[in-house]
Amino acid sequence: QDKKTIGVSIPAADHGWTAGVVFHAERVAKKLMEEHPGLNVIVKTSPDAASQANAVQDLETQGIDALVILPSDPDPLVNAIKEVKDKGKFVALVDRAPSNNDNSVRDLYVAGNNPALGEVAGKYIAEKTPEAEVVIIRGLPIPIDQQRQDGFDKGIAGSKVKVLDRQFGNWNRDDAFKVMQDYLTKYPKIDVVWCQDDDMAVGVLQAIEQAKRTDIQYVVAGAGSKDMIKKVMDGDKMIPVDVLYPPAMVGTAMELTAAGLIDQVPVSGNYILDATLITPENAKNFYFPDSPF
Amino acid sequence: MSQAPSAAPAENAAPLLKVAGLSKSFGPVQVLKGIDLTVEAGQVHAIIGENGAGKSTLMKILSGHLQPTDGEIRIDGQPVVFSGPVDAEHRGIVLVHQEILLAPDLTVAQNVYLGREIAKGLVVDDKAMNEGARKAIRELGGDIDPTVTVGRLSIAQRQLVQIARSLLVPHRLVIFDEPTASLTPVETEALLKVITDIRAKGTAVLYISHRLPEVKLIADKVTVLRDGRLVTTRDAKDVEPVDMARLMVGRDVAKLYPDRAAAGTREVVLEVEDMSVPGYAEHASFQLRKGEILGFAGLVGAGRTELMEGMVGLRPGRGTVRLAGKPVSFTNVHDSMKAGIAYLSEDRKGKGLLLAKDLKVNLTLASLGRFVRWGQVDRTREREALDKAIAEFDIRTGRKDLLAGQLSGGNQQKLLLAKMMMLDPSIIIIDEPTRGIDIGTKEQIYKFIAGLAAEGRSIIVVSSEMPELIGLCDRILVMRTGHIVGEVAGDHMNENEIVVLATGVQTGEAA
Amino acid sequence: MTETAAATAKAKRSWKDVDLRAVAPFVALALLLVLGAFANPNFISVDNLLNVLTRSAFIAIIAVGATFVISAGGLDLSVGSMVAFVASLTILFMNSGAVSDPTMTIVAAALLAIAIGAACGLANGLITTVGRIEPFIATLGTMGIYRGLTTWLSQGGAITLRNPDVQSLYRPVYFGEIFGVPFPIYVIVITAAIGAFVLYRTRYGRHVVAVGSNEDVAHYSGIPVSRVRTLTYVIQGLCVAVACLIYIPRLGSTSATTGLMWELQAITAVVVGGTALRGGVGRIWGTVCGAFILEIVGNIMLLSNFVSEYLLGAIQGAIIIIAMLVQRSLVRKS
Amino acid sequence: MTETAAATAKAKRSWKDVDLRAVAPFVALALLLVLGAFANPNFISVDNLLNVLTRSAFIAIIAVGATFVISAGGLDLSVGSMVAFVASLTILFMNSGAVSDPTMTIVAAALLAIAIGAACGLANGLITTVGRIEPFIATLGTMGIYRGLTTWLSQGGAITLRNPDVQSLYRPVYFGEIFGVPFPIYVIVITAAIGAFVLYRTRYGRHVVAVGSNEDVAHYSGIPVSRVRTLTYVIQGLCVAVACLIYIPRLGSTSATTGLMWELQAITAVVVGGTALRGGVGRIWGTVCGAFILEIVGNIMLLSNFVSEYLLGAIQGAIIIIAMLVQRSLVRKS
Ligand SMILES: Nc1ncnc2c1ncn2[C@@H]1O[C@H](COP(=O)(O)OP(=O)(O)OP(=O)(O)O)[C@@H](O)[C@H]1O
Ligand SMILES: Nc1ncnc2c1ncn2[C@@H]1O[C@H](COP(=O)(O)OP(=O)(O)OP(=O)(O)O)[C@@H](O)[C@H]1O
Ligand SMILES: [Mg+2]
Ligand SMILES: [Mg+2]
Repeated sequence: QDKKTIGVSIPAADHGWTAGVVFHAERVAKKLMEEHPGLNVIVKTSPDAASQANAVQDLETQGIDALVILPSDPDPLVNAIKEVKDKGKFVALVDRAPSNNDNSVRDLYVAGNNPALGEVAGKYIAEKTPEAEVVIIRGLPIPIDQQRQDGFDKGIAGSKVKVLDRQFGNWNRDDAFKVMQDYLTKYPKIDVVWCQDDDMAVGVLQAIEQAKRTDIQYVVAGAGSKDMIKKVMDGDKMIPVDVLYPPAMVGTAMELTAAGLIDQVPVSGNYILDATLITPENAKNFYFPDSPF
Repeated sequence: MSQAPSAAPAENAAPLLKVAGLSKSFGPVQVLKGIDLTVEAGQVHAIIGENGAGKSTLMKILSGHLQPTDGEIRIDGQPVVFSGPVDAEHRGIVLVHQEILLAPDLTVAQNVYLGREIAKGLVVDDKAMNEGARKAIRELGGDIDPTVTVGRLSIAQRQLVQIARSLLVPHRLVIFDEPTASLTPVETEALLKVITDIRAKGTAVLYISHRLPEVKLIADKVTVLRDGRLVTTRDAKDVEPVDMARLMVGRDVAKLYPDRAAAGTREVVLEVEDMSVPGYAEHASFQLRKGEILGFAGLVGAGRTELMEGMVGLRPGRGTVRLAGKPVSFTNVHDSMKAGIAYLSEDRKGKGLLLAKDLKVNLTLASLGRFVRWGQVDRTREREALDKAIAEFDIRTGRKDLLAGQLSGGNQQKLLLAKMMMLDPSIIIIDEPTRGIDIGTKEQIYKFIAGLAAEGRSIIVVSSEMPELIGLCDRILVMRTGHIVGEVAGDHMNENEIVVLATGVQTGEAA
Repeated sequence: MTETAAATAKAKRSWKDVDLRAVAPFVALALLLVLGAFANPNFISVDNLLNVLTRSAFIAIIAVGATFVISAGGLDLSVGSMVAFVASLTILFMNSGAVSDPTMTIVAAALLAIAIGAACGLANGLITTVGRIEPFIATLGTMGIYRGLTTWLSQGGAITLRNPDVQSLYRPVYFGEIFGVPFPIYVIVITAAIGAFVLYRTRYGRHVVAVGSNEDVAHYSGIPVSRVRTLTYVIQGLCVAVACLIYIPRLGSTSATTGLMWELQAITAVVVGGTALRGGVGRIWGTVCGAFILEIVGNIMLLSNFVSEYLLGAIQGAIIIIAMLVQRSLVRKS
Repeated sequence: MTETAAATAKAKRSWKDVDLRAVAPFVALALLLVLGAFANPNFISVDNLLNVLTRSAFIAIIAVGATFVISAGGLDLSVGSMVAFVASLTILFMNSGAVSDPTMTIVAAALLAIAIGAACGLANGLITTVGRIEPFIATLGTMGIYRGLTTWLSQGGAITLRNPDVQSLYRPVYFGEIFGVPFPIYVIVITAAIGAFVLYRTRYGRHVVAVGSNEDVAHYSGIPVSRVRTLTYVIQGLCVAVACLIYIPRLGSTSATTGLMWELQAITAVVVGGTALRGGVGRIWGTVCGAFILEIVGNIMLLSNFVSEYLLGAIQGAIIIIAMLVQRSLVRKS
């Protein structure tokens, strides 16, 4: 059995979710190398699209047989990925899809479902509080954020849920705290907050607590961090549910790629993971206390 | 003024300061060679010499700013090694620098007390310091608000602040490095009186100046340096200024000012009417004729510099300027340069030359357009121009790739003159042409100026040295607090008439 | 005497000038308050203003330190990362349970934060003074180092204060009030007051300004230039530590993005407050005012409804430029 | 004559000094190459080195412009945002189909990019010179503005080049090779050569250095200081436009995060290359070398496998400081 190398390129851990990605990528890399002595897995993180393009190039320089990539921003990375693909390497794309997501770009697509993350949250709110007035805290102005927004709008379409405002919280706790404080000043009555990400939820909850406002019924976040899942498990009123967007999906992609590379199992096509709604009933299935996220 | 707490040991045979075999090299270059010098308490000891003779270097060593390469310094007979200027100050030796060393953002009082603030516990006592600074400056004949930031003062006022600062420490030996170079007669006189006072209290004074009559007036002993060597030390009463000049330069400097044919009544090339520079000069009107040298005299702050700067477009001003009868208006210097007017700033280090750039770059900076060929600066022609300027203006420099800041003051002034002459101006305004320049170089610069006038160019000389104006100019205009208050010419060109006009005080003893 | 009159007049002119320059940021602040009141009536509610003042505490306190560094002619780009680093270590210490009593834990943690802040500042200071590296580059380097270490400490995730006793005991440091005024506002005022005292009234403060105004002069005046400069960075580090101590109880956690870009905000606050970046002048109260201005601009934009959320950054940038232009024209007119 | 001798010796010493200062970055580069070869044998492969040089193109080209700005005593923090803004507008233009022929589309887009870059630079220049706002703050403001406008243009998403004809025609501008050398490397060399010619050989270049060296002297020498300074920002804008023109074919798309922090990298490249931030000296080739150094540091760390990825930033920061220390000690020893 000859030596094989899998290169894994993921965004740097700059907030909770990406930290989870890094955690799971490393966990699976170690596991795969233990299981397959002939396999080498190199994990590289990059802070932005341009440096991730560099990292992909550098991985190629090291001589990889397959690339697993979770692009920080998919469209700018298409060309870099194509370079690898054109040299006949196996490419697995994770989570974020470029505008033309077809076989010319990748062999395997493992995705969390960004539009679904928004849609599930929207549907839950529309069902539970059909006439709610909602404020939204968005992430950073990049495409995946836009997809979630669109999904959310689809989820509440047709209901009487009213969106009061949407502003950027940069997937950052401090910024979310500020934005929430100002929402509370601006709107005398808010029913529900959708803040799209568990990190930002931390800031949102603090701002609500400080203002001692009781009109806010609950907060819907997303991703599935251990802290938020714990709150759901414990039946916290403010966090009744969470929408799963598992950072572990990168591990799934790595395992599939390894299977294809070593066991010659044919793997290709799309694997879309569900944006599962985590409720107190199913929460314990998603709780990893030793993950950093 | 305070005296050193440890008074000199009474009737001790050892002199206050004795220097033996002092040498100083910068790298391989020896600047001072075996200097022996004795300074007695209660004496004013003048050090004279050409630009670059090593005077400032010697003083910096004596005040702990530089370490000697060789030789010994004894105070009261004890050999000492200064660890720094502060150490020297603790021993009662203070230096008034030749260059002005003040923090521009701090107030006058803050500068005067910098590094030795008066404090009550943790808190600095600004009131006491303001009072102290005001008093110290007053004793020097100046009147400066101690709460003004130094950045707003004129060079002369800054010099006063700097002297006041130095005299505030307890001192046994005060070193003045060209303190009067930028002072006007009134302040000079006040300073000389202060020096006489501290001498009377038993303080020793080392005094450097290029103004030889002043040296004659105040010094007890005179030491002459030439090329880093001590030429001679004599009693001041035995040497006249002419002798000093000869000893310094190594030749006779009999006639400082060149002979000139009177400009007479040639055509007016420049006419200024009702020129005002807000805050500095009001309603100034004058005329300049072809081939004429016109002097501007006045006290510190009379506004001469600002009037000239306003006229050439360096600062906002109002008024009519006519060149050869045609009205012009300059909103920036570039325009006035194009029209043939060159202005040489009094602040040659701050506004005249790029000290960190080489001679060539400085020489061609104002007239680069002439050196451009095919879009690029023609370096060969630049080099030729430099060779020519060095020859023509007698710029003493060994290598042509020196930095401008490495030239001695006199040679910097010549380079500045050469730089502005590259513009081939018909009207040249020179502000303080010989500030801090030795007598030999002065003679040369006067000759250049007279030569320029003889070529038919018209020249305005702004100067605080009245003998210079009198010796050089055809006419002198006198300014006081922003106004031109009179003109002296012909037989009336003497110091007394100028001082009367400049101060507005009728009695002669004002100056 | 005419000369005296001239001198007096000059002095007067320059005083007026100084005053206007110092007053300009406060005028800008007042204008913004008026603007805000028009944008949204809730803006001038006491609650909102207290919120805004409270959350400007971090930048204001850090910027007080930055005023020292900048007055002395330096610059510190590492403060944002330093916040993340100091806060992370402090939380890790509190989580470690090294001290069992909650009160003592907090006291020990505070001392630790202050020691780490001072040490980080000292490192910055020594690299620029002893290493003679331009502050911009030196602190850009340490910015990378402090943030990298934080990322490593947190393994990319969050570092969260776990002990609930400590948490509830510590919480009032950000959320508590005295006489209806939130505690952080007192911290701003006290920090600025101490800063102003040190900068304006002590010998050291005088030396800081002298070093920033002209290093050579300071040196010749017997001022230990390197030591004075290094100490400004230590003061900056102490201010960062104080900011951390009120930051931690707010969200009880840090991550690799904590304090991102705060250095730029702190520097902007200093400059908007009237301190020149070239050194030699420092205006502590102006700096605090500058920090308020920055925070209020953000607040107004969130409260008003006419700005697209995509354009917030653009308008914030434009407002800073306009504020500076207004200041300049105010000063020039005088 | 003794004075002559003294002068000669001094001049010699200072010449040596200048040489070493100019050589230092290249020495650092050589050391890094050796280090890299030890870290990973693939490092010194031609392919890898060409890759690294090619992708350093953006920072290198932008930093050539920054050398002008910094030599004249200015600073431009807006270049990263400007890249995002110019590239976004250029892609939008190409997508608009205003010109139907693909070749002409690219030519028109290139002209447009250059015009926009120059306009952005002009805006920066005018705000700092006419508005007399410190460059740090002025360009911090425009940084917010350009990035905000980009966010707004992209409505929070990405702006992607859609036309496949244009795309395939344009692609070689980044990925193409001439004589085995990637095209962007030629662009670096040409830009730097033009920059060096303008800075060292022309009257304007002389004026830039004079303005940065001493503004007053420049003013008194009849040099239009504001115009010279404004033009340096325009040159910076042009360099940004050139960088954009090779950036677009690489990633084919922009978003609100394009070019984030590039300003700091460009300034670091300039300083590592031996240009002082206080102005008065500019070293174009040193700057290009500085950009290579930055990129190679990143490359070595990616290729070597012994550094935790959490510590990358920390080590990068440390290397910059060490590189500067080495430079300083080299220069001091001479
Ligand atoms: N730091 C230095 N390095 C090298 N040479 C120096 C240095 N300082 C002074 N020199 C040289 O030493 C010589 C003596 O300089 P110094 O300043 O002592 O002259 P000076 O007699 O005070 O002249 P002036 O009358 O112009 O003030 C000059 O040739 C000068 O160029
Ligand atoms: N930057 C400045 N800001 C404010 N006032 C200034 C400034 N520079 C000079 N002044 C003041 O302007 C007045 C005139 O300046 P200055 O002393 O240069 O005139 P002058 O007649 O040329 O005298 P000098 O003999 O010193 O050349 C003085 O009172 C001076 O203090
Ligand atoms: Mg001298
Ligand atoms: Mg004058």
